[in-house]
Amino acid sequence: MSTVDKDLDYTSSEMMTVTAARALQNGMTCFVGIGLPSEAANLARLTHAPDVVLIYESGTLQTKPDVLPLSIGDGELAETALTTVSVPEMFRYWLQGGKIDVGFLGTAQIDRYCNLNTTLIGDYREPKVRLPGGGGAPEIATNAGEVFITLKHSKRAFVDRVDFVTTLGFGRDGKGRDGVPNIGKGPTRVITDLCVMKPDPETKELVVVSLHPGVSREDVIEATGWEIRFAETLESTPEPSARELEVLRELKDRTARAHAGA
Amino acid sequence: MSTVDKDLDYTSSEMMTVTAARALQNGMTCFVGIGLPSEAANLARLTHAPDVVLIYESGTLQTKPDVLPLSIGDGELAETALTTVSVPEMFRYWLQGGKIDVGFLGTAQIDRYCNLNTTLIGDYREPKVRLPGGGGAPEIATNAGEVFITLKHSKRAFVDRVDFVTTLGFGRDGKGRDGVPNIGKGPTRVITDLCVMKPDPETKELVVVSLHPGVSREDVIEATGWEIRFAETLESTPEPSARELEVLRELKDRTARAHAGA
Amino acid sequence: MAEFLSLRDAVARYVEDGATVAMEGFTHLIPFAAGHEVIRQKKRDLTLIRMTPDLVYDQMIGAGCARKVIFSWGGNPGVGSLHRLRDAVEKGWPHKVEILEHSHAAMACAFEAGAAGLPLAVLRGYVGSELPSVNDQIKFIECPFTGERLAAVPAVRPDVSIVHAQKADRAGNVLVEGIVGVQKEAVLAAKQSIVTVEEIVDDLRAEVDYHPNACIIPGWAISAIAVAEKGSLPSYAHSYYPRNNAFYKEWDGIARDRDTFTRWIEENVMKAGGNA
Amino acid sequence: MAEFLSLRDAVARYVEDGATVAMEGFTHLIPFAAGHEVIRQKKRDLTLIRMTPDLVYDQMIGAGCARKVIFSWGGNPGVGSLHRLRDAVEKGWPHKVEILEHSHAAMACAFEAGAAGLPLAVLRGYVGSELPSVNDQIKFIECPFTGERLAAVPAVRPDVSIVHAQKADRAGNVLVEGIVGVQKEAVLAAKQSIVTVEEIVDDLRAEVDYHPNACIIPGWAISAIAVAEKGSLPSYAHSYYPRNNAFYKEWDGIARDRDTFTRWIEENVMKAGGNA
Repeated sequence: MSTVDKDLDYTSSEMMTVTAARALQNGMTCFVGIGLPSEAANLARLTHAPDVVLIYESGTLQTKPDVLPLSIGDGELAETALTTVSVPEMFRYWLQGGKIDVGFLGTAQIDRYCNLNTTLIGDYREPKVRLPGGGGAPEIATNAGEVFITLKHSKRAFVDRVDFVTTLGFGRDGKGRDGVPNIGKGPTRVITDLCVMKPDPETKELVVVSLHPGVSREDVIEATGWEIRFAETLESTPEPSARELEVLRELKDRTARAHAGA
Repeated sequence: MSTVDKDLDYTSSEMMTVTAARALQNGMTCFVGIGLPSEAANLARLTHAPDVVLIYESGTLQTKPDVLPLSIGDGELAETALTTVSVPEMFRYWLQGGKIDVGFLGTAQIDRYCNLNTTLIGDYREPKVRLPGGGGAPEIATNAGEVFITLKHSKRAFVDRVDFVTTLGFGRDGKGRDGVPNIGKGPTRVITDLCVMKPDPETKELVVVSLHPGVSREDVIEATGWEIRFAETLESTPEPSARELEVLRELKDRTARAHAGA
Repeated sequence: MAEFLSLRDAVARYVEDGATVAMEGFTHLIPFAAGHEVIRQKKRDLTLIRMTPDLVYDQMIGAGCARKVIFSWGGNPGVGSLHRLRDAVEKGWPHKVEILEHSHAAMACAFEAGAAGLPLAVLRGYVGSELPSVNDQIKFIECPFTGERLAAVPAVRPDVSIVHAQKADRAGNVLVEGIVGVQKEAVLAAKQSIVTVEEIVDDLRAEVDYHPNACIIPGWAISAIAVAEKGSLPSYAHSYYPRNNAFYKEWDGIARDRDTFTRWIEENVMKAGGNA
Repeated sequence: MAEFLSLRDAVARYVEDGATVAMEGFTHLIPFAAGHEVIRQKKRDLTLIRMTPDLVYDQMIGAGCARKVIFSWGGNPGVGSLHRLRDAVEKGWPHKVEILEHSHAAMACAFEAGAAGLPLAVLRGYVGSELPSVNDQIKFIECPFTGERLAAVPAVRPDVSIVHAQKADRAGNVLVEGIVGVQKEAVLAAKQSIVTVEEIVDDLRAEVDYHPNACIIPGWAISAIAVAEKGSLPSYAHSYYPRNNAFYKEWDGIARDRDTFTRWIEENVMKAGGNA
């Protein structure tokens, strides 16, 4: 999937997952998207944040899967949940009801204002590529306290203008949340396999705040579809610890074994 | 409570309950008010309508209490229910969702157009007597397929003009349901200890259609606060059967014994 | 995250004078112990929300805690009137209490909407009823798809909700079982919440009667948990103890008279410990 | 009152050409057996509603049953695209299929509103999303109490809903357990409903795992019940069998190509008995 960094004993994928995991604090309630967010959220739970509360849109509240789910409603999620509620209750009482600290999302496309596109590439009526659609994201992004986004860095994903705003970041002009009542803070960080970005407090444009070890500014510029900005004091993302890598690899091994069987 | 009819082996109260019970058909879903309606509905279940589905606003679905509940949410109701749902679900999915064939209500006051008052006697801001209020009745009366009403006949209850329309019968002018979309048929019969009344198909004014054995037109006129009308062919309500009386008395005895203990 | 407090500390911390308070439990699991603690701590000017005020609010109103009551059925179930509620509304004793009156359907929807984070609830309700003429919180909207006229009421969003439940576990997760009423909605709709429980167990998921879809409120959605054994007597707790029907009848005599009532509160609430 | 029918008879009676059909099950208890029966009976021009179309709708769309699909997430979970859905929408094979696209929150609320007998659902949703620009069923209303702008979508009210569940008893009462999705709402929102089940037991209340607040749909709220053992494979049934993850991956290869797909349907659905 990803290449091993030359001098380091971990892949850029692992770097991304570990960094995304670290964003979650113990005790937070997290509405988890499937795929990369789910991997990061469970790594957090298995390392520094044992009491992070993981919630999946299938209605599974406070779930502790032993292996990563393939779908948002795997049996594993229900069997390890504190309790499982209906999907309407999940979206109404738990998400819209304001019980979610952070929504953790992936995406196919993202722009400089963190708007997300998971609907299609091309024109809506004549799509070049049809993607799955909104799912839970449009309301997770507005009803959760804040939003973390994690995805691989590439020019296809980081585009100057998303083909469709499925899910609000800060709008086409960065002002999409201004004056909207009862709305969350929106995206507060984007974690990729190259860096960590945060929206500028004023303009809401994404700014690289931290580069992963071994990654250069040019690597990021190269993989971004707009003229990406860098923070004045650019940090270096801390490396994964041995324990984080061990736990992550065990988790992925367990997952592979479990899903190979079925 | 009620006097025994001179030549007959049952009271006028028993006559009322048995007649009210007979109005329920087997298999109907009935949203049951506490008190007289509950007594009648359970008698129906224990005699001719074993599969009548009794639903109480406390969320108890398809309940089969062995003794009559004192409150709308007695433990007995939950313990004998098929399942118990939340009160919002009860009112939203089951009542408003159109799953109820008949709402069975009592009332403090009723007028010729079957409007019910359970709010107060006198003026709203300066009540002479404050009653409990609407409870479930306002929406039972409009969202159930039809409504049965049972109460004792007296001039205090059957008034020319209710002091307050808590619950719609057919409105102050009999036209309160005309042109209202998605509304039930409203009251289709009123069962008292003297007679059975039905709304006139045109004007919706209550008409006596059946007199209980031993009851005269004058008895009804005397106990009604407006000039009550009688159907052209006035029927005589069939007497309770020995079995109905036996089951009803056993039910009330069981109930008295159960509630005396606690 | 739920904090385990004594009932006294929980009420002292979360029930402020002037607050909007919902104490729920639909004939079942009525939080009497908490109500008594509110009386003992002489909380004042509360806006009390409850579908069925029952004896618990009759006691609080008579004891002078309430400024306003929002309800949909105000009687002594199976018995008759709530004399203290009536005396306050009709005669202004111990002081005038304002009422705001709904139907059950509207209040249930308003709790549901509160839990769902909405500002309003929409329902097919109040058709032909005169309640909208005496409650200016009932409005009507038009469905943008069908043109149908629908009732709208504001969501219930209490400052604090108080409910009673069967069990909590050490992580603060609470199980409600049997008639669940609007307790979950009341807790989720409120800014703060206190749950009193019959007992604390190690882990709800390890209990023999655990069910994957049981009505469980997670500890992180609750402010405080307080143990109050028999905390809902004279109402009942499914699988713990039955309703004290005799007391509901007795209450009619106690509450009818101001002096008898005052003596009863003095002896049974004020002089009682933290667990009356 | 639920009638016990064979799956063939239930689909023949209740799924009419041109009908609006919701087949629900949120990754769990997906009614595949019923979907295959719909394909075998060559139902046409259906408006198919489902939050997550999944393989079951991919198969039905590829087999030519659908005229329109209403959904909120159309992928092969954990794998990738639904190739038959895409081929129909993008290339019009086997014929053009119209789509109407929502978010999960809106569809969940729309099912909830359908069950609740309302014409619309109101939610804090679609803020800043461009979905309202391509779906004219999304409107906005103003809260009469706060002035807040809220999204509104029409309630889902299908002609027929089909769901799969673990058990029914002889009275037709159905138990749904584990991830319950929007199945109960789908059944209650529909004019007619078919529930397929793994097995029939005597009496749900007498089962060892009976719980007073379990998710049970009473028999009188259901039109027909049909036994379909393993009726939700390749999805799963909590406490019966796990998800066939391998098949979800395989499907990607099968569905990518029209001919491979057609052969698969012919061999695995058309030639199969009533229980494929």
